[in-house]
Amino acid sequence: MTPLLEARGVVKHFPVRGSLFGGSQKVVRAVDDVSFVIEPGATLGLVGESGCGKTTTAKLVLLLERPTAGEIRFDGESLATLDAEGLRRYRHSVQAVFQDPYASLSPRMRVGSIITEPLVTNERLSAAELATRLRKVLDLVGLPARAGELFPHEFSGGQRQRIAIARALALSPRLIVLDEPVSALDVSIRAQILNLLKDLQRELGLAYLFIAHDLAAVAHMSHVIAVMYLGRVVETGVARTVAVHPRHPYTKALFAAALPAHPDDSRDDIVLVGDVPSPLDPPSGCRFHTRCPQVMMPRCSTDEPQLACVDARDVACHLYDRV
Amino acid sequence: MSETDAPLLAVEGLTTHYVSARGTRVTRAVEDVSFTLGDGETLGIVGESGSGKTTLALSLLRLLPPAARTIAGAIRFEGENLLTKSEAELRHIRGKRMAMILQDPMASLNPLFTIGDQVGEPLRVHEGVSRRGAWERARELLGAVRISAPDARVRNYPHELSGGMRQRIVGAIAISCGPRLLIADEPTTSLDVTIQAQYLSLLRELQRAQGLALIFITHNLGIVARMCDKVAVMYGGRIVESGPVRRIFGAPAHPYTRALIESIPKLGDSNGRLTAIDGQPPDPAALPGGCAFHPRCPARLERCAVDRPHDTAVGDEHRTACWLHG
Amino acid sequence: MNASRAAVLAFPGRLASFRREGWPMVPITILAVLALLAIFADVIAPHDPQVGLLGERFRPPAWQQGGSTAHLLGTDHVGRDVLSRLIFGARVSMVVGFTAVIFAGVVGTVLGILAGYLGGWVDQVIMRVTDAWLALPALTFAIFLAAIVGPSEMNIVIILGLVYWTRYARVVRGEVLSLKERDYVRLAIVAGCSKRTIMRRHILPNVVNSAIVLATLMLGVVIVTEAALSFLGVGVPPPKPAWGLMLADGKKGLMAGYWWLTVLPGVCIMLMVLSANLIGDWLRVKLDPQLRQL
Amino acid sequence: MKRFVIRRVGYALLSLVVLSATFFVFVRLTGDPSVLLVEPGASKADIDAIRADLGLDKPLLVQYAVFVKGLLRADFGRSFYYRTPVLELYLERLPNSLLLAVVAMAFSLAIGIPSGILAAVRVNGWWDRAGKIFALLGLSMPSFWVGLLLILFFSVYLGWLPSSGSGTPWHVLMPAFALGWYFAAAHMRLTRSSMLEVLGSEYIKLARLKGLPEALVIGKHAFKNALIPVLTLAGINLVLMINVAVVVETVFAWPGVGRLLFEGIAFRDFPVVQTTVILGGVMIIVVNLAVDLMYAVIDPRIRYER
Repeated sequence: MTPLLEARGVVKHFPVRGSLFGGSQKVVRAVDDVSFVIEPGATLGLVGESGCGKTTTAKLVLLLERPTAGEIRFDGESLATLDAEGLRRYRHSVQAVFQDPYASLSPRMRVGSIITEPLVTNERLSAAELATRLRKVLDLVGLPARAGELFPHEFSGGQRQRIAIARALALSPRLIVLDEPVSALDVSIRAQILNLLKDLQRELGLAYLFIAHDLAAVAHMSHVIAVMYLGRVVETGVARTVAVHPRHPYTKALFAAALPAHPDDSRDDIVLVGDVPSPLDPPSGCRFHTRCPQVMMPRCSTDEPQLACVDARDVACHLYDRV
Repeated sequence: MSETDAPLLAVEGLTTHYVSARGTRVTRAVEDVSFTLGDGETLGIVGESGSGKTTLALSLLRLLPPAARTIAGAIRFEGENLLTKSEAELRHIRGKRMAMILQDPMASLNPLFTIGDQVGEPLRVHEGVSRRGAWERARELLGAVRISAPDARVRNYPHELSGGMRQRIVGAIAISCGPRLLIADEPTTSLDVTIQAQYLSLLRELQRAQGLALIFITHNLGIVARMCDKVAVMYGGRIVESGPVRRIFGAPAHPYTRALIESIPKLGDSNGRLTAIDGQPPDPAALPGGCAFHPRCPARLERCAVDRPHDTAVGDEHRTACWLHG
Repeated sequence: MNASRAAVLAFPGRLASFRREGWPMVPITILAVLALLAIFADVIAPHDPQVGLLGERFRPPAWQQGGSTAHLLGTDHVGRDVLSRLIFGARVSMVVGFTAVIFAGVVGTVLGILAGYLGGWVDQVIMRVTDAWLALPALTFAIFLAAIVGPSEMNIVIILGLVYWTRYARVVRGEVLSLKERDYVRLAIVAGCSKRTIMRRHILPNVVNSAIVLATLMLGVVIVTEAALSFLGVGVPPPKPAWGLMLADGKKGLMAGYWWLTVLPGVCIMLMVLSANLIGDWLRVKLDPQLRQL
Repeated sequence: MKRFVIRRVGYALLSLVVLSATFFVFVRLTGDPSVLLVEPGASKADIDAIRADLGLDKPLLVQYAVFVKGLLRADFGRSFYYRTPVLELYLERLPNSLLLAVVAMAFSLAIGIPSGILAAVRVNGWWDRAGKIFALLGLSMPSFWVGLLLILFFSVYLGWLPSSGSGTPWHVLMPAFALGWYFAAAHMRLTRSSMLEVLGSEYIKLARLKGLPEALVIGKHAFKNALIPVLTLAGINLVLMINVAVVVETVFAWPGVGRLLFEGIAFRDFPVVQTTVILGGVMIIVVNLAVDLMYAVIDPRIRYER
């Protein structure tokens, strides 16, 4: 079976422009040689701290940015070579929900026209058909039909996130990119939205690219997890495997840092030192070696480790090199 | 009153309201809040946005915005009621005996003054330490919060330091005069996971070293689980449940607390459904009658919509305001 | 239907709608009266504003000694009725002010949106011109243009438009740059909207408020500039009754103490500009809380 | 820091180029620029001579090159009226303008900064409301009208101050006040808003949490931060004052560059008009640049962020 979406060796560098009178060109290596696969109806979870490249990855998948190198394929077709018709089809199949429910709804449009905008842009539908489709997606996300006549500011954060999800569903897409969809919401609302997303996936056969910094939420939502650090995937595998027995020192630290759900949950207290280095100037060799609590080998600071299979998941760390 | 018997901080029936500019709308941000805190203890105050937890913190320090007013209650700190103090007397308490760390530690440093100046400032104001002496102490304090090369750092401006260092410096300012109580208001919400872990362990270290009592204000139950001895859960401006952390997590009495604990995804048990709380957090300016949680409560009784439940003891130091236990 | 669906039935009230704040009635009334005077000047004005009787020169207002009810607010140095000239002057200020503000506003807003949204060389070209023009003091730039094209009401409008569009362009572009990064614009791209659609549907409606607020504030600036140009003799050509021109004429009687020729046109300018500013301030708070600090 | 300087200088140079091109284009747009550039009432031969001199038959770019070359050599032509090089005339008047601007600035800061701080500290109180009215009046009363009212009151009715001319310190008072009036309102507004912004910042909250006396919070922590934008604006406004004083100088017959500009208009002396406006623009671009660079020195943040 061809995967729904496949990224191969994707690289995205942003030149730091010194504008007109620039000076030297520097490059932010936002995403550096990243590969992953999303199967139909499944969820890939991307975890990492700010600056690790997870949001850039989302933008690349959404074609908001073009990769510097590498290739993304959808249904076996490369995105780089899509013609106008192919691009239309792609936009039809891939939608997104972003973090801030206050920023993702145009404040001067009614909820109805916000939700149907993708339909109006992509399909020729009569007003009656539009109304039917609107009612259908509002129902799917648990909002009453009259919500369509209101403006976004009349809704609370959780309700707005439902509106954003309804909009993403309007075109009946096959993949939805979820970029931190619950981190801006109140704690008591998060579970509602996560449950809603799971239900929708089961009923509509949607695939998700789920991006978050909250490990527990990612592990809960995903079939496969990829952990990113400074533009690279350091560990990836089946969610349960990675979440219960992390192998890469960074993943371990991330899990140790994740807050316990109960005061008796004992965890190794691995506290990383220092800040995340700037992606403008990532460390040589393994990018994590400057903060790694287990750094031991000289080659950590010289050779970049490659992903290799360890314990049923892929890890990029010299600790697991088989000599 | 002997100092050894009285708790370090005893808040009784604290009530703070916001009144709109024309006096037409009253927001009951904090309503009849009581709790005590002993020396060296850590109390977590948990609540969602609009639950009144930040207003509570500002009420404790009496640094409310102009529209807010504390209209009832008592705040006994080291045996003295802060609500009867003059502004000048309060100044001698703030920063000296009671310190606070703000939501955004990164923005808390004045960009135009050196680190040494800002760290030493409370000492100069409260203890009359000389400029040189304050500088010297600032250097020691930077060492205490594990900043390398403090001799060079005191001369730096805030923007020359990394985010992690700036947070530590804010910590150093807070402990500069050796306070007995430190209030931290969501000090880690803007931070990355690993940086948050660093900061939490720093705070715990400082607490142990200085014997500080700590009030941790947060929306994150995980922080409470990691950091606190006691917890108070706020909803709609009131404390709905309070008690020792282990008891609350082990046997929550209030349906809101229970739902909150169950709604968090747990590492390792994926694929189950989460227990969601229906509805939205209430608008603090228009709280539902009776128990504020009743429209969302899965276990509500008829009287919940009419009568407000009383604060009831359900165990050793464990109290809740819910008709299920009344 | 399961629990996660049926969750949201209670809507909180209009969260973002704030109390209906009192409309600023005083400035609105003043502007409305001035507008009515401008529209019906021919009917209302008691005398021809451009023709004077030399025998009636420097008549003081009616309530002063030597004044007469024929000339309620007195006459000027060539015996023209001051009240009539003030009334017709309102027409000049209104017409020049509004057209120039709208002209500048439309040009500036459009260019600002294009510069901000399209970026690249379009942005560079527009913004370099904007910056350089903003460097020139508006008044001297206007004088320079007026010296080239010569005075006329039409030219004044064009000149003021040319001078002031840059203010809109700067503000609008800044706003577009931040709007562009908003998630709803990104989502519009993901939905497949074209650049034109995005600029029209997602950008324009969100900058219109700022543009309107800026326009009310610019109205005052434009009216003062017009008065200054007329005062210097490069604005509205005499004998048309512009307030600035009346002040320039009034200066001739100043040392003799003919105060009404100086005070009255100035009061008219002040009232109009003050009203525009008050309405602008009110709108700013009402429409666009982010601009409050402007 | 170095890159920042290079970039700022680059932008300033670019602005100068755009500015000169703007002048050039507008003059050509009128059709036959020789009409503007030749003295009123000149003979046909004179016009032809100017045409040949400017090369009006040559391509526009060549004409522009001639124009820029003139500017670069500081050759702004001769005044038709005074028959002397315009630059000399300009430099002769500049000290007077500067004097007027400095006194006006002193007025505006002395009024604007204290009232702005007071308004911010007592926000929404009586002082704030009074300040708001004052600021609106400042923006709504054209400076030349204020000047005329001052003359009416202090010269005509009271007879205390001379109504026009220059020479004694008394002469400068009224024009400076009339000019400073508008700017006082602007300075007050900015002081108030930047003070309010600073007072709402986290570091002011922390200063209060430290238990500092209010005087120290305002005087040390808030004042310095709030004053930077005000002083920046004042620096730019000083130069602006030289250039917008034209109406005030006309009212008071003050012999500054504004008066020169007015004479240029009145006598249809185009070289004078063009020169004063161009030099005004150049001055402002240079001061903007200087302020930006100084900003980088005063405020340690900027040096690193760029």
